[in-house]
Amino acid sequence: MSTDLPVLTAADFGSDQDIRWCPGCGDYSILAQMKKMLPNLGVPREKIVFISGIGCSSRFPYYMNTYGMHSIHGRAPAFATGLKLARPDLQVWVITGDGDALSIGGNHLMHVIRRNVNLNIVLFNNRIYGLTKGQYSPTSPPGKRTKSTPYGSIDNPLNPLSLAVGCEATFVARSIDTYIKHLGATLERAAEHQGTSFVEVYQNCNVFNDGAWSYATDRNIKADHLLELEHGKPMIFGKNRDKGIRLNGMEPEVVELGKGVQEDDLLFHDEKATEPTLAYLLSRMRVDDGFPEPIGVLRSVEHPTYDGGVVAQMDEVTAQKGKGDLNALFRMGDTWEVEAETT
Amino acid sequence: MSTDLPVLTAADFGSDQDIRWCPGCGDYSILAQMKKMLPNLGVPREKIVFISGIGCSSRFPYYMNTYGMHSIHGRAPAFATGLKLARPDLQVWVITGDGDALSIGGNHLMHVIRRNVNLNIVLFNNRIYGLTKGQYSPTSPPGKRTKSTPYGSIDNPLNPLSLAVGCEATFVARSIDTYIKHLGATLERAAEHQGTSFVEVYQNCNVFNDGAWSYATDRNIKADHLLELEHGKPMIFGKNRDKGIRLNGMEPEVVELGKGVQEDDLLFHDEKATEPTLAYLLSRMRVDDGFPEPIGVLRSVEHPTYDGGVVAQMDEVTAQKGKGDLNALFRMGDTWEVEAETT
Amino acid sequence: MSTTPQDTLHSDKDTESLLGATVRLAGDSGDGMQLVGSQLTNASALAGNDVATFPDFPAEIRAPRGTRAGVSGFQLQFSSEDIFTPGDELDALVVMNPAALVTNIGDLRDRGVLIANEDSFAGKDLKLANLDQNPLESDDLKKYNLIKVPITSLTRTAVSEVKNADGNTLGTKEADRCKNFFALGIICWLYGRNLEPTIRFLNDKFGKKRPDVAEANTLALKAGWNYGETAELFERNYQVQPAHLTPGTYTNVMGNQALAWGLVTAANLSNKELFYGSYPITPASPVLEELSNFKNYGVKTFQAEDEIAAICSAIGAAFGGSMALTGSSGPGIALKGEAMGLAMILELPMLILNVQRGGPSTGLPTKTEQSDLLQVMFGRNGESPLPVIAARSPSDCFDVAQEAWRISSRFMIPVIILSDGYIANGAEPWKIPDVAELEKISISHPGPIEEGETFLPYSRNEDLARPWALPGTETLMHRLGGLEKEDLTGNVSYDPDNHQYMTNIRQEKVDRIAHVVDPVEVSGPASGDLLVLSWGGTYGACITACRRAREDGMSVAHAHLRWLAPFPANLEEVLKQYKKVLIPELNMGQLSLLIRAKFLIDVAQLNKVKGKPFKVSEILKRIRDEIELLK
Amino acid sequence: MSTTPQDTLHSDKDTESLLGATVRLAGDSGDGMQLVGSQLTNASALAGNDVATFPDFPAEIRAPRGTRAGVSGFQLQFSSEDIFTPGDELDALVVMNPAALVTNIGDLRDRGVLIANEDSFAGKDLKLANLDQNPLESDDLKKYNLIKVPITSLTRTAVSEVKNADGNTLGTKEADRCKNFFALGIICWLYGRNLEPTIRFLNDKFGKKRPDVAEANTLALKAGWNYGETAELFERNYQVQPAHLTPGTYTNVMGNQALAWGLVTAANLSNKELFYGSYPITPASPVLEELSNFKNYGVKTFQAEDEIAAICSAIGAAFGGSMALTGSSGPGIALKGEAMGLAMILELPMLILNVQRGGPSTGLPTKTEQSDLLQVMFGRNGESPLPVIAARSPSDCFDVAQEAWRISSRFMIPVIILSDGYIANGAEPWKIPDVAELEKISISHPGPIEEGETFLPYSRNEDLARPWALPGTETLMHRLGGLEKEDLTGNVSYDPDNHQYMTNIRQEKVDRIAHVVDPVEVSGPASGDLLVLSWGGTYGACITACRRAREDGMSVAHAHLRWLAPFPANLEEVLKQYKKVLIPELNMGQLSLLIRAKFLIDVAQLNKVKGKPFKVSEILKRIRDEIELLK
Ligand SMILES: Cc1ncc(C[n+]2csc(CCOP(=O)(O)OP(=O)(O)O)c2C)c(N)n1
Ligand SMILES: Cc1ncc(C[n+]2csc(CCOP(=O)(O)OP(=O)(O)O)c2C)c(N)n1
Ligand code: SF4
Ligand code: SF4
Ligand SMILES: [Mg+2]
Ligand SMILES: [Mg+2]
Repeated sequence: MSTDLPVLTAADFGSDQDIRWCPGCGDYSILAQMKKMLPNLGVPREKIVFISGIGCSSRFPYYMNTYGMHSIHGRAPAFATGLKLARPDLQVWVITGDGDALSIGGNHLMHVIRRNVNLNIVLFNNRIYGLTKGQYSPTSPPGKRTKSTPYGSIDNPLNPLSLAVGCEATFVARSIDTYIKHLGATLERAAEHQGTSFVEVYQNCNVFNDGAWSYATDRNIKADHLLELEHGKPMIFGKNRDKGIRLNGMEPEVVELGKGVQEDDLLFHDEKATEPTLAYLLSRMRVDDGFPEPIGVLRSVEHPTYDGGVVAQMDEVTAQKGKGDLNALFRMGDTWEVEAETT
Repeated sequence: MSTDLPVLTAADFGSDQDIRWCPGCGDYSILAQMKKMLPNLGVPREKIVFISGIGCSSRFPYYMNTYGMHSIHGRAPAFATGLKLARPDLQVWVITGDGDALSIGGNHLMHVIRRNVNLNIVLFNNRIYGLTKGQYSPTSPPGKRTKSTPYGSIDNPLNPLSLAVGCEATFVARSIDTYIKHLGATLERAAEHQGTSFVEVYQNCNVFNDGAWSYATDRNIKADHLLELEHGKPMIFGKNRDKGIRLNGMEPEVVELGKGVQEDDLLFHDEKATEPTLAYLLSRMRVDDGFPEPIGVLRSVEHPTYDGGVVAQMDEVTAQKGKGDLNALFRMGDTWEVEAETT
Repeated sequence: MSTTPQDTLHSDKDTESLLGATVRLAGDSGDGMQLVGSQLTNASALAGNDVATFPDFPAEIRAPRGTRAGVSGFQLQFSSEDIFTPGDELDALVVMNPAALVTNIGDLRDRGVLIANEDSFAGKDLKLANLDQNPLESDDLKKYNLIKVPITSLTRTAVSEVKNADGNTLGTKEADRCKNFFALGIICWLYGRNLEPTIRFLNDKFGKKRPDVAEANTLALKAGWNYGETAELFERNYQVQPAHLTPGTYTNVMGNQALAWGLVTAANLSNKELFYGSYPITPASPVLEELSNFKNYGVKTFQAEDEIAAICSAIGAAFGGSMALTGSSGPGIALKGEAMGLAMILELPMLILNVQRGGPSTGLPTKTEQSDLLQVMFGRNGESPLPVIAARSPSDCFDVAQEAWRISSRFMIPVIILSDGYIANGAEPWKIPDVAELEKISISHPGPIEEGETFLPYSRNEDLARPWALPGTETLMHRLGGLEKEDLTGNVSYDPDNHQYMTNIRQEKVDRIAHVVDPVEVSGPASGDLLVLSWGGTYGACITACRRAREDGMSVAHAHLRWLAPFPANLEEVLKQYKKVLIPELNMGQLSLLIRAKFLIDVAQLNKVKGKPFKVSEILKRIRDEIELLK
Repeated sequence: MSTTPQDTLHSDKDTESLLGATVRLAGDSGDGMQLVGSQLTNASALAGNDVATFPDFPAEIRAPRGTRAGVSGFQLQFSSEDIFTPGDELDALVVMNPAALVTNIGDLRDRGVLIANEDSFAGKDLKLANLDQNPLESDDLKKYNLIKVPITSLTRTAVSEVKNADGNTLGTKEADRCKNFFALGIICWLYGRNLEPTIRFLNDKFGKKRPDVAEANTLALKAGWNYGETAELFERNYQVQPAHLTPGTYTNVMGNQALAWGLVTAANLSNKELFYGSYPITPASPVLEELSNFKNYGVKTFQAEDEIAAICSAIGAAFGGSMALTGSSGPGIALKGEAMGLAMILELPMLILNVQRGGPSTGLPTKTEQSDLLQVMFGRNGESPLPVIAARSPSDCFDVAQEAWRISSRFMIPVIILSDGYIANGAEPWKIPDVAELEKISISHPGPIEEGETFLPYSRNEDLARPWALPGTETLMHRLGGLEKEDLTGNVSYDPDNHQYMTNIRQEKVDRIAHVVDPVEVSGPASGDLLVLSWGGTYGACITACRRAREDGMSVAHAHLRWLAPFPANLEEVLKQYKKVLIPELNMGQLSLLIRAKFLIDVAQLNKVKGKPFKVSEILKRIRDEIELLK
């Protein structure tokens, strides 16, 4: 209707619903960054849809003044795929949790990623089931004592980014609830990517898993535990930016800069590498193994989208065969006439 | 009962059921190699269980004179996990197809692999849905025309081995239905591995997808298209074994041996590499991109098994707390006595 | 291409006129029985007969050759009267091997024509069929009109001159592949069927790429015809006059095909894109396959990773404004229960198709059954009523698809469509409608509202339908979800009274549909002794049995339920007009349970769970027994 | 540790004797109402009263503080008579803030005691509750016995001396966390409850790690008690005599806990390892959590990736010989339908637990409902009947678990157990049995056979049970699967008659269970005007209402169904003894549908779908109306 778009603010993206997360929950911050970032995209609110599964994180759509669907547990990517296929004109976001996406919803996540449907997935990873009050999740660390593992978890956890890379992801990134500028920028990159964007966000559940990410959020130590990726730049980290990642054969190693090691010796980040091996290698780096954990965009490559392909094929077939004519279709096979009887 | 085990033959592992696969189907060969290999393990037949989902491949258990379950579509890993947890003394095999394992069953596959349950998965990959008569599968190549993609598939296929590596697999291998010695040996390696063994077998469906693997099975060309992996050996291939794989940064390249390239310049296979990046890189090599496709064991590392962990934890808790006493349990909280009334 | 019936070959033998006949072609699943069966159907339909078919094949892709498990059969009834079933007893049976003989002979009527390929009644073939002796020599066959034909060798001779592109004659294997057309030739001769449509089919199919194959099969077909005419084995042949069908242009349709066409038509009539999210499963896959051809009709098909993703994708598409549909068979529908509950509470329009097969569990995937009625009624948590409509025959699928979407979009409610394996694979003539004359399905979406107005996504119109507001519409932004929602606003609500109210309203919506769908119609006396009440694919057998019963002087009426939920408004009234109600079902009494619970009527049940449709005679016998009891 | 009721503090005020009382503690969900509620329950049980509880909390983990949506309540009835419900009207209500007052006051009886924390009836708290005025000043409260207590400030004072490990006094936030124990102290004084068990609890829970917290709460508790005793606000306090329970040792159990204990006991009695495959979901998760503590009892718990994997893992474990179980709530059960069908056709013993919650779809996750009965009966493809048993109260879960496993293992059939949110979270006294005296569950597995013999996995004993042959047993190798199976051999079979036969047998197996379970028992007259028929968690409200009705001279009996499938053998006979049958259900009439269909009886329905249990008065009122109609 209106011709020039009104300039929107973060507040315009907030719905009228009371927010029902626990005070102090990391979800608030992610919501705030989303609302702040969206106006940058220039996409009108009515063209945006948030789809979630079930979980604390999955309440997100209620709080956005866009279209939204709080669906069922684990299936958000499937709803989003159907919607995006039906309506390629919409910008579709999937909001999910570590249980929702990786436990019950693993299959749909895997398939939306490999199909490269043009939508954006934000996984709130708090390494716990929040909504159901504290059972362990597929990202809970081994030994974790939770309500359902009173003697400690014996599960080998999943690595969401490795999984995504293993499923042919074209855009893989990571950020942190409280690292707000980085988070906003990462969400913006995700939105801009054509194809499935997969963003893991370290999110604190202060009620059932408080401090799960403190190593990555505590002011004093986080610089040693995080590797902020920048395309084309050497991998340097540390409070004094004096440490780096070097490749030793196929394996990364942490080296100290200066002592005979130059920046040029380091691994340079290439988010556009055709082969996903680098992204895979980065996804493996974990603090527990003595590495900083990469945040930012691990991988961002161009690849045809599934929804684009669907539309293109329909256009192609229509161009070739002409718009379908039902009357002709019904007469495609053998037909015969029954005349009105003359007796 | 008996003290020394009878020596079994392949025939002893065949059941009395008529085999119902199409004449010429690659499944026959896999069945034959399984029957031939099993006696080598020295495991009595009654200690072996084959569990499958639904699909042509999933009829496999009916043809084995062991215990077996032909379950429901996609869920075999879940049945197998329950069985193995209940009965760690059994040797459990999961037989599945590309549709069964990767489409409907993707989530269970992912989770059994990451948990590292001590069982063996054989995925018959014929890049098609056989049993339902020829729809495309998650491994069908782009553009593939099938019953459900009459104008060609626009799906981006999954790579089963990349997926497995992305899910923390401890044993990943590949073989080919008609390469019978290699297949037998690979199955034997899988059986011996402690933890989840994941084996992809290229299998020809001569009715709905004949020749899908001809590049890897045709006598004349296969040597140029396959890279037979051997632990600790350089990666050499080609009819005249004159080509090799060299690492260029993080990316593999095909080189010709001799012309200034020595065996020592090549990438050496290390199936035991702690970091799975090499296995991941190998899984990416596809004929379509000009690489030979690796067969054999890509990765085989030791890692605690889930079933082992379950038992160990039970033992530990029992050692700590003593065998549970129900009468004590019921009296754990506050209790009170009601006396017989004296009035 | 349209043809009118005409003869190309004329028989000089005596020709007897028949009202109709039931024929079955049976052989190994590699023998191509389904192919010639559908050619015979086509030829019969083109001859103006009414036809009904029943293909019955093994579960295996290629069942072991020559064994009983490997037998594939195709049954066809054609008639100059209107018929509703593929027939009970066979008038003629063709068997290509011993396994086909032993597994099918029980259905041949006394004095019926039995044509056997005698070439295959020896050594290995007998053994494969688990036979010690040649059954052709058995006295048991005396009661049939047995005609032994060396089909294999005659076919070989017939095609011996055909040369392929390289100038070579056909190998034995290839020659033998023409046997089925030789057999078809005999049957065409026997029933005066025109060969021309089949020859045209062969040319269309093979003419370009393999002219030798087209030629060989054509020669075999003709040789079969000639054999009937020349050999002294047949005394006469038969002729079946055209049926008195409503004037118009006809084509033959199979159930799944008619369903797909009906869906595309419904989308067209409502100006919607059709979205089909599905996962392959027998016998529903052909709907996906058929629809995936229609990319130039605005049809989007999505082969999802599983049935759950399939329905969820359809719900997503429905939210987006498509005419959305998901489809499966029993085991897949079981997986969709949770999402069906969501679709219900979202009150979005969409269709959920269940092409039923034999259960439970994986069951008998290629066989038919009606045993998912209660599953689709109740297979969801909580109180989540949904309307259910069932197709009664292959061509009826076309209408059912439209009616389902008409109701779904009008009431903003997911509608379940039931079909079954028997309908899905069966074929019958269908009078092609003129699309321009079909009633449009009008659907509207709310547009933007003025500032100061509030959009209420759960407000309702006179049908209790809420507005279908589409993403992309300015000012109507809203959030849907599976938690109980507040009346009008649709916000999450845990309020006790609101929950009761919303529960009631959702039921009420289903109930109201009863008043807009057609009342149940009765054929036969408006009151009397017995009412046979049927639903779904048993329609044909029931209506035929009731007609016969009336011909025999019994007071028997037939009523057929198109909507299973809600029941049509006049159903109770109708049921009351008869002393007794008989419900035949291919299950253990699922409609019976619903009717008993709703109307407290002690219905008689006729239940069959054998993976096979009813025979008319089975129902007729039970009708007789019930009438007898009433005396 | 066992204690007998004894007083530690003595009141000097007048004490009035009561038969019993119903009390509700309500506050913000951060206020710890559930915690003090269960302490009060415990103290009441230890006082020898019969007790029944009803916790009612918001869906959110931490609902917005101070709002109506954030109110959490805990209701308790204690009595010197045996009681079956947590009571209808409240005799006393404690409200910690304005939101709790407005959302709960409707349930307080006239002249009932209303204790309000007056400190929180101002500014921000009023606003959060959407109130303009202080409701404590409203005339509406005149009809209650309103007692305003500055709980917050009194608590602060009470704990002001407590020092933590660092020697500091508690911050305001921490001090305020003790408010709930102050409130509990008042109530304990009011009803003569002993403080000792609560003090012991505080010491056990915090004594080691946070002695300051233990001390502060104890002080608050005592201060509350003293406040009741000293302040001039209360005229008298009350005393409730011990109930006349069967002699024995008692403890308080919650439904999910009793269920878990019953399961472990059943495993123990049958000499089996217990395997529980589950995926967390409200309100079933506590069963998983409770069982995961029992690693030293031979219990294996497996938190699967989803509900489908959960049930499949249980089927795998059942195949391996465990006592296997899966459990969930409605939405999760919907996902298990396909696998339940497989379990049925495999004829393996196992249990499937559904702790029902408010539906449809995600519905009202923390609320109670009985709306999954038809889902568990019919939510599978094909004909797949399964037995269904329902628990009627928290302690009954213990027995139901055993009975279900007894039947399941004897008949080789999966059994469905229904519970609900009300039972799961409710608590009541339970007479602790001596495990040695419980009836053993004997299960046998076939051993190896001789050469020449054939093992028939689908042969049957007199209960139609097939042998439970375990992998690992020499010579018994066999394959199970979801395709229809041949009688005796269990091989895949597409034979029509075999399919009918197996379908019949599977139904017959369920039907036969009717003859081995207890007949339905009637309390009240053996024949008469009205029979109230109940199932599941409405037991307590129904039996109580019927008793009251009889006290009022009405001819009303009560019967309760433990088995919903099959119905007990004598049910029809019982139903016939009354002029009318009334079925109260927390759904839209699901049992009614089954009873109507089976017995063709025009039952009266009392349906409520509000996420809340029945009040006794609601049922009593309907009984009156029905009796009136019969006149
Ligand atoms: C089918 C089904 N199974 C289980 C549940 C219960 N459930 C709701 S959310 C959830 C897990 C939540 O964890 P996560 O996805 O990590 O979200 P968080 O609450 O931590 O943000 C579970 C198990 C459900 N609602 N539906
Ligand atoms: C729940 C369910 N959905 C769908 C089907 C139908 N179905 C059976 S097997 C199969 C796919 C088979 O493909 P694959 O796993 O590749 O096995 P193959 O036959 O090729 O060996 C499908 C879709 C089913 N049996 N159950
Ligand atoms: S439970 Fe945890 S994740 Fe959920 S809202 Fe509370 S803090 Fe956030
Ligand atoms: S359809 Fe294909 S995969 Fe299946 S049995 Fe036949 S050849 Fe093998
Ligand atoms: Mg989480
Ligand atoms: Mg396949």
